[in-house]
Amino acid sequence: MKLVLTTEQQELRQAVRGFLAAASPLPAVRAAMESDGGHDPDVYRRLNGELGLSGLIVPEEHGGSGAGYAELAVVLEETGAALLPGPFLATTLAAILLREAGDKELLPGIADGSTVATVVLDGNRALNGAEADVVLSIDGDRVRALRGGERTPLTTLDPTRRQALVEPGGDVVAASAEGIARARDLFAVAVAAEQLGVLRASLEAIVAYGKVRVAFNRFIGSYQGVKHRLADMHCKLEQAESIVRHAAWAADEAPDELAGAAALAQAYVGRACFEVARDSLLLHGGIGFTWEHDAHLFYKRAKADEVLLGPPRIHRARLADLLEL
Amino acid sequence: MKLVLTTEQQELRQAVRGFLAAASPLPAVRAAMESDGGHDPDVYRRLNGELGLSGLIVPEEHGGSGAGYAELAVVLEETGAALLPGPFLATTLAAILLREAGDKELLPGIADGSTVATVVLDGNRALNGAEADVVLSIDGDRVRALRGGERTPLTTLDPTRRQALVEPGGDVVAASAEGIARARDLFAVAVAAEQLGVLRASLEAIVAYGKVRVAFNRFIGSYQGVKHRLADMHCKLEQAESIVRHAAWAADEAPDELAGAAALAQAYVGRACFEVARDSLLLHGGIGFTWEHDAHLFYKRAKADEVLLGPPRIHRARLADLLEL
Amino acid sequence: MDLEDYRQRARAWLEANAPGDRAEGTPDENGVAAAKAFMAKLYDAGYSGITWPQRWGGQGLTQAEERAFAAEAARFTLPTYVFSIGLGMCGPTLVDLGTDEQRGRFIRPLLRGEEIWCQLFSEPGAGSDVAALQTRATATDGGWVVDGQKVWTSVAQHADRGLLLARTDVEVPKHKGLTMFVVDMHAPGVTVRPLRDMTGRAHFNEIFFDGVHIPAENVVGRVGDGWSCAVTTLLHERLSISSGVGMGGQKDNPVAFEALRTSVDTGDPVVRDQLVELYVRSRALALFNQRLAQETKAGIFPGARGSAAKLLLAELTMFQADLATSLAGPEAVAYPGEGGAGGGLANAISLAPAMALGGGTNEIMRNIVGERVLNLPPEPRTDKNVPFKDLKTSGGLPS
Amino acid sequence: MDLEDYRQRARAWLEANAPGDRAEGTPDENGVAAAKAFMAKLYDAGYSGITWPQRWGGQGLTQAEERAFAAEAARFTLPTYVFSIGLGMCGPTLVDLGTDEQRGRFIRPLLRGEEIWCQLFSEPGAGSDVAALQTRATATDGGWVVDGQKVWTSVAQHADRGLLLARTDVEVPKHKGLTMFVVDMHAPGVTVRPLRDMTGRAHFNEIFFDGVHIPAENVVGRVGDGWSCAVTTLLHERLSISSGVGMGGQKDNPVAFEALRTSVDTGDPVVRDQLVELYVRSRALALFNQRLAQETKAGIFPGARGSAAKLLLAELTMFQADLATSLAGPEAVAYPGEGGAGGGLANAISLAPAMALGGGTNEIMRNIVGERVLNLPPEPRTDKNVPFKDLKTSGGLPS
Repeated sequence: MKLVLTTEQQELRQAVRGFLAAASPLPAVRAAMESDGGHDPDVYRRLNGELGLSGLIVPEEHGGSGAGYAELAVVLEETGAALLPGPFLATTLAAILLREAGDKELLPGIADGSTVATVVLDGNRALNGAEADVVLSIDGDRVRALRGGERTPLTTLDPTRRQALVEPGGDVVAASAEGIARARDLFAVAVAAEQLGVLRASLEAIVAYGKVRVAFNRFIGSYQGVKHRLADMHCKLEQAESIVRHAAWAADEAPDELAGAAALAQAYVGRACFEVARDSLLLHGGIGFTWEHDAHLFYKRAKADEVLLGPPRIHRARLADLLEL
Repeated sequence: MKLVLTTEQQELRQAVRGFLAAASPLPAVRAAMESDGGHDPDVYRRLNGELGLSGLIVPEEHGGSGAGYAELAVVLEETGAALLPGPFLATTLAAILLREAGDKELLPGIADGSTVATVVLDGNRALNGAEADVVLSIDGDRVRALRGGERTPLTTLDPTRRQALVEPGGDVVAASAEGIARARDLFAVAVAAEQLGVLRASLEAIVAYGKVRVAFNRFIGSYQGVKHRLADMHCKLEQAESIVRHAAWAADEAPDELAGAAALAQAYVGRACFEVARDSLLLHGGIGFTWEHDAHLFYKRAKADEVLLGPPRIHRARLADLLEL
Repeated sequence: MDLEDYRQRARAWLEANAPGDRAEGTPDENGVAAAKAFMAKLYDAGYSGITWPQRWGGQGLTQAEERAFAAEAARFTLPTYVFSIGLGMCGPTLVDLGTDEQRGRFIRPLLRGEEIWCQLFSEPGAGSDVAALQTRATATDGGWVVDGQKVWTSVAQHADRGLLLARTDVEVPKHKGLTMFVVDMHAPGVTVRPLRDMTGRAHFNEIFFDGVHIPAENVVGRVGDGWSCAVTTLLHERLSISSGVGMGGQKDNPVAFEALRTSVDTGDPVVRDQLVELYVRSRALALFNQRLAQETKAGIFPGARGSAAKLLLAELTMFQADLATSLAGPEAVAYPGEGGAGGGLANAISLAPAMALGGGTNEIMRNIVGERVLNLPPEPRTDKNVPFKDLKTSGGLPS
Repeated sequence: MDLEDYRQRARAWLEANAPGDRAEGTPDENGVAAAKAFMAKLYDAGYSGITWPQRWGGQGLTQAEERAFAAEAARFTLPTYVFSIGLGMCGPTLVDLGTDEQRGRFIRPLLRGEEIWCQLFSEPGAGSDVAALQTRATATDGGWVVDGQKVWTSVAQHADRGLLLARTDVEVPKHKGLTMFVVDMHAPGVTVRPLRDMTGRAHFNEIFFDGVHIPAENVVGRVGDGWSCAVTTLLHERLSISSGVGMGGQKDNPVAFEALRTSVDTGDPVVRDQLVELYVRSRALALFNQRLAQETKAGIFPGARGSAAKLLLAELTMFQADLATSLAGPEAVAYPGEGGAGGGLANAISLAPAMALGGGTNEIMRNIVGERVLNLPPEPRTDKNVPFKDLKTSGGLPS
């Protein structure tokens, strides 16, 4: 089991983190979320081009880098921490589904960044469903893909990432019961990696604030009422990171462990992420309730992510089944 | 709905509290729990004689005072807070059962303090089963009473109150399906009243300690790490007291509300009592882990009370049924 | 007059005069005009300022009449929101501490709804620690000049007058250099800007003071005595808030127990158990509030124990919005009318933090319960005897 | 010698020499004699003090050999408990800070199990705040005289020597007036009394010093420098504890997930969901501990992050004992062999607080994580520059 990043993975993290800090800091996130398209195409061009992230997990024969899910988890943690707007997660979920189900046609377009794709997760709802070129849907053991079709944008809780009602269907582009089952587990791992980033950034924000905000002539981080909560939040971060690393390792190296690790990841990290984002917002005091402060963006993303793959209890129920309880 | 004590009830509380503080302070509780009989007969003689508590809820026609359950709750809160050893609760549960099921024979002996009784709560287990003169058991819609029979003392978690395996059975002394159902709800209210006392005393102990114990040149109660937990514990106390008052009022005045109020009382107060006793012990630091300190006596009583009437989930399940969920 | 007569007449008046349409939150310009018109009728009928002194325009009656009227009024939704700060906090402060000249000038127009009031204490750098405020009032010919910024101000966009707390001396410890003023919100240099909160709406305002002149006769209490004046105001605030704490607002709340029991799948035993948890917490707090109310009626003042109820309400509000969204799953995030089935859940989870932040954070509530109910020792204070100008400020933050 | 060879030889030695019976906790007199005999064999075979300097009796090998031996030894239960304080804390402190004369006298007998050591820091009035200790050492002819009381001392009833922290100057601030000593536990005036804990057993002792003489050459480090010596000892303690933190001890634990899954009714969906919660928390902590271990192997020292693992273990220990007893219901409270079916549950709930109290309370762990991992500002300290004799003490408490 490998729970510590390799040197290469650390370099990948630094590269993505550095890029996002420069190209998509929170003021730019706000500008993007209020723009028509909901994200900055220029950031995506560089993300997919210079950093090659659209092709990260696409096999080399389809024009990607063929990296592992451990690398993907590193990247999603950073895009989560930066609240990167737009279809990055949506296209990533699509890439996971196509890779696992054995697609040949669509992956090259995803790898070179020319295709924005999404996956129908819940009846007819999809992340970035209005912006996607291709909508994938799961139909039994087949994957269907539809270009066009009806799209109805939704106004949702999370202003940094859009959703839409879409039409599932289209041509069959791949078929594999096993691949699709694996993809569903990998969705859970991918979302957990993003949640880990949201959790970490929420904690970092309130830790930083605790060192500069003064009340009653003391930094608020010196009060145990704040300090002890932050310590508890740090404990959640440590555990969440361990769980995500383990799940990503299992995805790459231990297929038998993947289902359990993925269900654990959603059962633990989804909840921890919302709790930390919530407490971070609350401990900011009144300013955390303002639109101008960023705390609410993390809080809303955390709640949207927690329910993205279904009510949280389904992950716990799956865990119970896998444990044969 | 009456959630505030009357002047008479306040006087009753003061009388019982004053008596127990003088006659059964914690050092005396320790002496009693290590004695052969597990309690001090002299304390019981005065409790039943001077204060008339054995006859409190026994109807006047059977030699008691015919007081209400609101008065009983006041008394049980005090005996709980004092961790009174011995069969007070056991005999009280027996009195409740006999009163509700319409007994004529046994109540006078209970009222005058000459009969120690108990009720089989769980198969063949009874509080103070070894010391009781009479063991009551519920057999369908009938109440049976057995003098003698086999008694096997148990060593249990709670050193301040004993349990034994007993033999259910004996003669039928009363019969009333409705009375027995009501008695079961009243058991929940009675135990909750005792738990309220245990909760209150646990909180008072750690609040007092927070004002005298020094660490790093400050009273530990001045640290928010302690203070904020005590504030949360106080919130539990306020809610627990409100729930117990309501349940006791319902027992006397609003029979239709009794079942729901009783299930609520066990669902809330049992948990709150253990949590407060646990946190009180932990916040005492190392001294709280010693046998010589009293914190563990409250902690153990709290856990023993929490499971006395069954695993706590049964009260929640009953609440769900009553709410027609 | 007999109390029952009083109640009957109040009911008759309300039935004849209360507007039928529902009014919620801050109204627009037209709504304000209508609200002022209603308030004038209410005053003229003798139902505004029922317990306030007759000399200043009140009715001089007792709590009994006040409660009787309130009980009848509870059946209507009266458009009195824009007057609530004036009636609940500013007016009572002036009755307690104002000069006769101030009482004569301000109270009758306040009670008759001719002038709307707001309260100007909080600042970006002074939230929990109100006495750390930085808005300066500098003595000048015949009065004072004010510069600074206030925040979290309700109804300021419609306000004619404000009760302002400002610093008049930085050389003394922070609690000793404050003064309270009545400020004309239409005076030159006053700018009111709506403050958008995390729900995307503007319930509050920011107020900027840029060289605003206040005449000397508008000082409330004594110069340098502003902190004890503010404590009076905050006491009135707490009373008016705590009287509203309870199960109120749960009736139409999409995340409260009664709504969830019909909207979620109670066939799942785990879901059912979570609903039981919500019921238990809701009932526990409701019964506690009812007990406090019964004690109050019996003459036992709840005091700081009301802060325990406020803390519990903040936690319950967050718990139920969190639970409801978690139970609903993906549908929870869509706003209604957008093809989503989320109903009010997205709004509820957006609004949930408000209860934990307005009127004192959970941490402040825990301090109050710990120190004033349980009498635990206070934190060591380093700001009591230091000149204000030497105190720490929040580095790198607007203040 | 090749590492694999070393490991093979260690395995062979252990298979030939490790006692077969299970040894747990503090042994009785006979057990101590057996333990000492085993320790002598272990030392003579070269497996005690593997990384300690050869000059003082160690083997002078590296962490690699130490880990190889530990990995093999983990398959046995060696009777080394009574030596753990000496090997983990006292010995390493003397290696770091002792005089050559002290190292020569004490270390070889310690490694060979001839002398058992205990550590004497904590006092009734000085728990989390160790530096507040009150035991006095007064200078006298050729040495010191000690009076006072220590508490929470493991293995003291068998100890030959103790590492003592005592106050030698009350006129200076509390951290500056301490001195560390080696004390002979058989000296006149030393009384060891077993301390009964809430489980009813005596895992610890209280030690009373009544005019105990300590020769001058037994001062460790410099007079007045005891606090920094104690920090060295506590650092070694933390290292030896944190290396043991993990899922250890869960295998035969009646309240851990694997035991509960077979003992409770998983047909009830609510019970099943609570078991899932236990599994999630247990796995979360186990994976965190494994990540810390992997980081340590990779040369990343966990430092204060180990306190997060300790805090989580304390919470998990309480959570699972509480859950197991709640699920079991009335049967949970009976001790086994008493006609009750409670198995180890009553014992587990009695023992559960220990993990949250030993080795630093949860509050101290949160302070450490907050200040040393997150670098949050410390509490204002009022005890840094005040003479010890002027500090507050716990009123009305034995100290």
